[in-house]
Amino acid sequence: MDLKLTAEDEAFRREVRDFVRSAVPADMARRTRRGGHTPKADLQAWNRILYDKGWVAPHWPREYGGTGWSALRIHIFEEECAAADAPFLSYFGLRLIGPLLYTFGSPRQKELHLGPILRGDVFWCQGFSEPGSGSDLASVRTTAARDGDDYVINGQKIWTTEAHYADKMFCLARTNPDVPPQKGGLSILMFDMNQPGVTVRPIVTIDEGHSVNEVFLDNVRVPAVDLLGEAGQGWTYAKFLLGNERVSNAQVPRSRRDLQLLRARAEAPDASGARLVDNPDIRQRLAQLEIDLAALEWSVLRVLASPEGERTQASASGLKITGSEIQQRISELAYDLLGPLGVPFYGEDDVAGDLPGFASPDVPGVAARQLFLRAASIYAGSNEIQRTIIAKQVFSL
Amino acid sequence: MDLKLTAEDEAFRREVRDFVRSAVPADMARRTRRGGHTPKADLQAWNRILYDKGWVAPHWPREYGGTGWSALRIHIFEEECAAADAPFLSYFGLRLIGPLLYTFGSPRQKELHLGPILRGDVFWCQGFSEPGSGSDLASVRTTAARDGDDYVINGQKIWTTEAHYADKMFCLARTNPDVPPQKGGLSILMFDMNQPGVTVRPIVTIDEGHSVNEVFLDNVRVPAVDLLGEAGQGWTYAKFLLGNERVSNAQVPRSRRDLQLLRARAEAPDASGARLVDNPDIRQRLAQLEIDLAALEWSVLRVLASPEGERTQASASGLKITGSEIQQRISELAYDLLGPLGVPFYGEDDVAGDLPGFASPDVPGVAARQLFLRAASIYAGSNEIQRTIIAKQVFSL
Amino acid sequence: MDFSLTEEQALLRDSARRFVAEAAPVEQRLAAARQGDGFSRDHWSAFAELGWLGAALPEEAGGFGGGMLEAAIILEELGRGLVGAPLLSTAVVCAGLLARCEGYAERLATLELVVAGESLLALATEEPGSRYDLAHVETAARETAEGYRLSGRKIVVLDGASADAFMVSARLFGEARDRRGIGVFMVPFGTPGLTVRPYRTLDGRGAADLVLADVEIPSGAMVAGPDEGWDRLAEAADRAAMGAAADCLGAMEAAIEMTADYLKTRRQFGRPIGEFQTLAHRLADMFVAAENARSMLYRGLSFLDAPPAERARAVSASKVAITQAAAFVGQQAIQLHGGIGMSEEHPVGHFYKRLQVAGKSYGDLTFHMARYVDGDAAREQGA
Amino acid sequence: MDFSLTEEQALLRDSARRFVAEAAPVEQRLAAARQGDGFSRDHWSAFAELGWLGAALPEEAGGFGGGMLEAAIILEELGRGLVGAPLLSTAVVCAGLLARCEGYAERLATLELVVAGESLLALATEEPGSRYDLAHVETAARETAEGYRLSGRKIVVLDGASADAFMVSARLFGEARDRRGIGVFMVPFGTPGLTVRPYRTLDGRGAADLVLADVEIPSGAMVAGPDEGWDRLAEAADRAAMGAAADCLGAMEAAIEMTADYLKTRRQFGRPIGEFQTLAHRLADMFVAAENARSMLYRGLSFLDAPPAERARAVSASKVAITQAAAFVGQQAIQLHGGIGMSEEHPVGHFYKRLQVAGKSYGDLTFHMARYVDGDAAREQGA
Repeated sequence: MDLKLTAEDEAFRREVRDFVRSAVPADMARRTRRGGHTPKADLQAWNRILYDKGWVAPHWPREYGGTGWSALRIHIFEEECAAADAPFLSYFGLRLIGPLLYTFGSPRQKELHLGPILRGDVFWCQGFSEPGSGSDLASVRTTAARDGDDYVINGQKIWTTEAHYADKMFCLARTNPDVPPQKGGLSILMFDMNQPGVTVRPIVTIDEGHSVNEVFLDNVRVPAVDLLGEAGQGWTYAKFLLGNERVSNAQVPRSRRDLQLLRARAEAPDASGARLVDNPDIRQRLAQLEIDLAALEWSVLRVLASPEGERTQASASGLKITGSEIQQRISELAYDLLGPLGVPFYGEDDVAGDLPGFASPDVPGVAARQLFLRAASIYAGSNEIQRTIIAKQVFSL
Repeated sequence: MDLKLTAEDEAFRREVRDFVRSAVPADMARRTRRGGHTPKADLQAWNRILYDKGWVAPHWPREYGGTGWSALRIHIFEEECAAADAPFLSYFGLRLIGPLLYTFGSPRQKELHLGPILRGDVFWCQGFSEPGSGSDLASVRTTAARDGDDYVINGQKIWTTEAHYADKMFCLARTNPDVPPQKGGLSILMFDMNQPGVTVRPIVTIDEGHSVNEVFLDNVRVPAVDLLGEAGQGWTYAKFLLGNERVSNAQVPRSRRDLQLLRARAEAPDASGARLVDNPDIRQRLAQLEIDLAALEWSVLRVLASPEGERTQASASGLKITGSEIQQRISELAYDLLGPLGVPFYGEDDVAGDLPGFASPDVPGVAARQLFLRAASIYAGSNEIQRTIIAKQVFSL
Repeated sequence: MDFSLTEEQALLRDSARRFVAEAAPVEQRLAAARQGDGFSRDHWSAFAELGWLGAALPEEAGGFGGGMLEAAIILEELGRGLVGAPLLSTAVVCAGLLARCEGYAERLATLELVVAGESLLALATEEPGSRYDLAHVETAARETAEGYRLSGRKIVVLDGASADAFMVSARLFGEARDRRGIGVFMVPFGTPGLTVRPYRTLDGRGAADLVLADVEIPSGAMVAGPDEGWDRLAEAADRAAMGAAADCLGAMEAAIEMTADYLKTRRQFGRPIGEFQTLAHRLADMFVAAENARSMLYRGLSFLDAPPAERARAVSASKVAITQAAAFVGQQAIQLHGGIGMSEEHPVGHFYKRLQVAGKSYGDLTFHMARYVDGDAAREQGA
Repeated sequence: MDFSLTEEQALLRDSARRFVAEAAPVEQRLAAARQGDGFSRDHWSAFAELGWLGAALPEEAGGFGGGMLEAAIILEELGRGLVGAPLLSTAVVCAGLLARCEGYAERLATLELVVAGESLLALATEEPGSRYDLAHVETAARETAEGYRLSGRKIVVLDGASADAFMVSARLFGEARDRRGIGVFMVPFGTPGLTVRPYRTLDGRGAADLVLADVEIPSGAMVAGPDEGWDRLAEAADRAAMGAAADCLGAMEAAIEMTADYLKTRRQFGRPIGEFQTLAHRLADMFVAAENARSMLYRGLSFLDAPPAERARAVSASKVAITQAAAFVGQQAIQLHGGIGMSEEHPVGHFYKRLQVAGKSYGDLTFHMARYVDGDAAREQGA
């Protein structure tokens, strides 16, 4: 056991910090700090900056464009990016389909897709959830019927993040309706969003923002070569993704940055010199959050430090539960700190001109973010589902 | 709606207060304040004092010895008794079998049993729980087989409070093994503890106190006339009791007194003038408990003010959940306030002489009480069972 | 003590519930809320006809002899149906304040207009940085030959987007947090120097900020003078807090019912999700939280006529308990709905936003917890 | 960073786990705990033979070159098996303190006895009213011709019931809460003027109060002088806190395993109660709490050599997190056992009591939360 950062790790942190701080444009940082859904232009620009530096996908194997950093260094890198208010890169290419492709994809599929993902030229969305399926992937009803060299997809997807500006979708569909989903009935197909039969309808969420969509698939024709990996392996691939997703769903770097900003806000004196942090309740809630986040961070480090093969779904589930709850608690405290300024609705464009309540520019986004984060305990398998996974995996209950 | 106490109610409160404060002997009050399990002698003595005053069973109908007070006045009375550190009267005669007898008992049974209960001459215990039955009364296995004019009881009871000094037991047993418990297979039988075949084995609980027991029933012979009310009605009677029990399990008067004492302790300066209540965390926890207890108190008043017929099992279950949690939280805060003095074990007899840690005489009992109160969310139907009842009754889930 | 409604109260509740249910389905009301005033003028006329706008006023002030209990009964139903009308601001808070200011010459005339539904009033006490402290008044009122000149800023004036007049707290003398020296002034919309900047609230109602730049008002516009201003405002704010609490109760219960229905109809893993014990128990906890919140609503209401320190402590206890229950119930209502609960098109999120805004109206959790604890400290010192 | 055990550490853990499992079933250990010292002298000899008593000491101090990681590995196993031996007090806290006091002439000789299992030491710092504040020392040390004269009272000396000598903090100069002026003195059991009042702890171990009435000790008995006393004690207490945390982790995990087994075997309503989703999810929450607590154990250990202010903040964060997790896990372990969990004969309650006592050893939740928050305040002010 060695529980310390090495001097080399510390030097690495400084190197990353120096680069990232100078590389994030100031206006981009300001937008990120405000919260809300990141504009596509920012995602692309920051993706490109990291790509040019060679740091866009540190967690990928080196042969596919990764950096070869240890899990710890990747964590340090992500923490420094968050601390510099860099945007959080689009998830679906770099985190989901990318790893799926280099792990299970055909040589042609890797050749075709990995480069554009790394460069940020092609954005992806994930077609998993369906109306009525929710946390239960076994109930997917979208079908992909073989027709000559093609599959023809019919169905409906929901909660599809970034579908409104994604170039491609990877889509879970039943390629064999006679076989249960868990037993070979599901596959993943990849196709262009910009083609006949694909219709995207925005879903406005309770924060009045637009990041998720319904996607209607009406006789969407997909060449069979665009079926990811092997036919009938959809269930396995989906589980692979969900495991990945839950670790990064712990969202430690982002929560750490949010909490830093929150503390700064609480410590800033107002016109009369009063500071929110002088309220003992607020002070205590901040302290408790810092402590709980430190625990989560070390839990993430422990999972990341363990050999991939030994990482259990249960520990990923634990990180997802704790991580989502902490994100929610931070955002709730931020909202509480607003006091009466939590009453006005601040639209995405409200930063120009005087804000309602004569608020400071960091107020918009706070109310919306705590509303949007109600989803954190629902998506990627609700926290209730995660508990079921833990009970089953760890205790055979 | 009228949400105020009337002037008459206020006058009543003063009358009760004046009597109770002068009637509780100082040493008895001191023992009650210390927590722990009340000695039988105190239970008897206080029972007798209230009996002589005519106030021993205010909740009974006037014809059976009750006072005719409104539910609100009964609540005021109980609050004043608790505030004066009067012992909490033995539960099983006055609260359980008494009401069961005057509601369902035969004239002979009422004649025989109600008087001795009121006078405190006869103490009762409740033979419901069995090893393996827990919160599930349908799984009672004790049998009462008819044999001529008698029933012969065989089985084992557990968690039987006060069995070691009770004179009589009312016992749930299967009188018809061919019929499911819910459908007429259960009855309640009453018998002397002091007879052949009844063996009481103490169970020491985690507080190292003795208040509950195992009771072994080995061919215990009970005349059929001592079967309570009608044969086969055991299930109905048990439900009747459990409903009663849950309302009084809210334990508001006692929690109010405990919280008062706790606040007094937190506000008392130590040798160097420091007060625990100056710690903002402690101050806040006290405040939150007071607020939550106020809510519980008014919830109890609302249930008590509603006509008996309209009281739902669900509202009783809600009171039980909230009441037990508040009792536990008060006792936990009390234990937390001990600081390092929570480490020593203080036996029941430790008040004489110097206490470990040079503690003040109010320290013994604190650690034991928080341990014993872990049972509050288990007994009388665990809080999980109560939630099931609410989900079923209120929402048909 | 009696928790059952009188016959009149039961009628009032039934008519309110019926009206709200019939007025429009929740979805339609939500769409309406996004436009214009954030509420329906037709509803308002109906409220006047139904007598709701005078329901909480004594007869001598032109009302129908009810009080905060009657107001709470109506407000609860409005919360249940997510109705955005400014009844609390106009007919309870401002009218109630006016009714107690007997020195104000226009008192009965103003109240008559309110009861008739012809005038909307809004209370303007919040300032940048005041955080619900009614004594934190930097808006200045200077005596002039003809009356007063007001200068300052007010923020988050609830229902201020549609108000015909504002009841504004302004300081005649003293320092920023002195309780003495604060007057309450009636400032009609359109008074020169008054800028009203309307906006909508998180839950789709209309609020406003005010800028008062040398606003000249006649001497008769002083509703309460500097010796009683704070007392009247404090009373009004405590009534308002209990009104907001009643609104919460209705919204909470509606969210619980809606969630229960969802648990019965929505199926996953081959069965209604209500059969999953964790979800059923969560719903039970929501029920218990709402029941205890209702108890605190009644308790708070029962203290509204108590001496000020007792009243403040009890109202704060209620607001704390109800805001905490509302957060739990609202969050879990969304959680149990899963994804669909996150959609702006589904009503459940709107209940949550309603609860959040009510929680931040007339003192938030932090304010009321601190006021409760300070009340404690005062009590200890025998104050 | 590397969280996997080295080969030596893995061997140590395995041998500790095996020893504890074989030493006696939990029930028997509990019975033993109620008598005499609260632990087995045979175990203690075995510990010495196994090298555990020097496991956390550097080689130059007569140990086997390990540190707090090695200590934590053993302590975790003792917690898992509810073993009551005074290893933390003697071999970790006192020995570790001694190892750092190079000015103390008897240092190596004393450590040799400790490592051999021939001397039990206990740290006596707590006083009536000090509430874990190591600077709150009213016990006085006056210089005499031959050495020092100590007078005062110490309370809740953990494992003090069986100690051969006490390491006592006493004030040479300064006011009750000054950090400077505190010395640490070695006072053997039996020294005239020293009264040891033994008693047992809530979890069945032996503690003691001390009365020091003009206890005369030679000048060589000063282990640490007034300029370094507080620093040495603070280091020792932080190591001790992390040791108690390791004990907690073992006890928590054992309680969770025991509960899981119970949920699988106990049947109610016709099925194993583990099939009730509420209970299964509760167990999952206990698992998550313990996992996060383990992370905080490692995090706290990693800061033990950091500068004092950082170390204190990190140790307090760990102690807070672990104590909170322990309360939740312990309470729910009893709850999920139902009635049987309330019986003194069942081990689960003993795990809870073990967790409670560990939670109150070397700073409780209130103390550590306040220290963490104060560290905050210091940080803000750039201190």
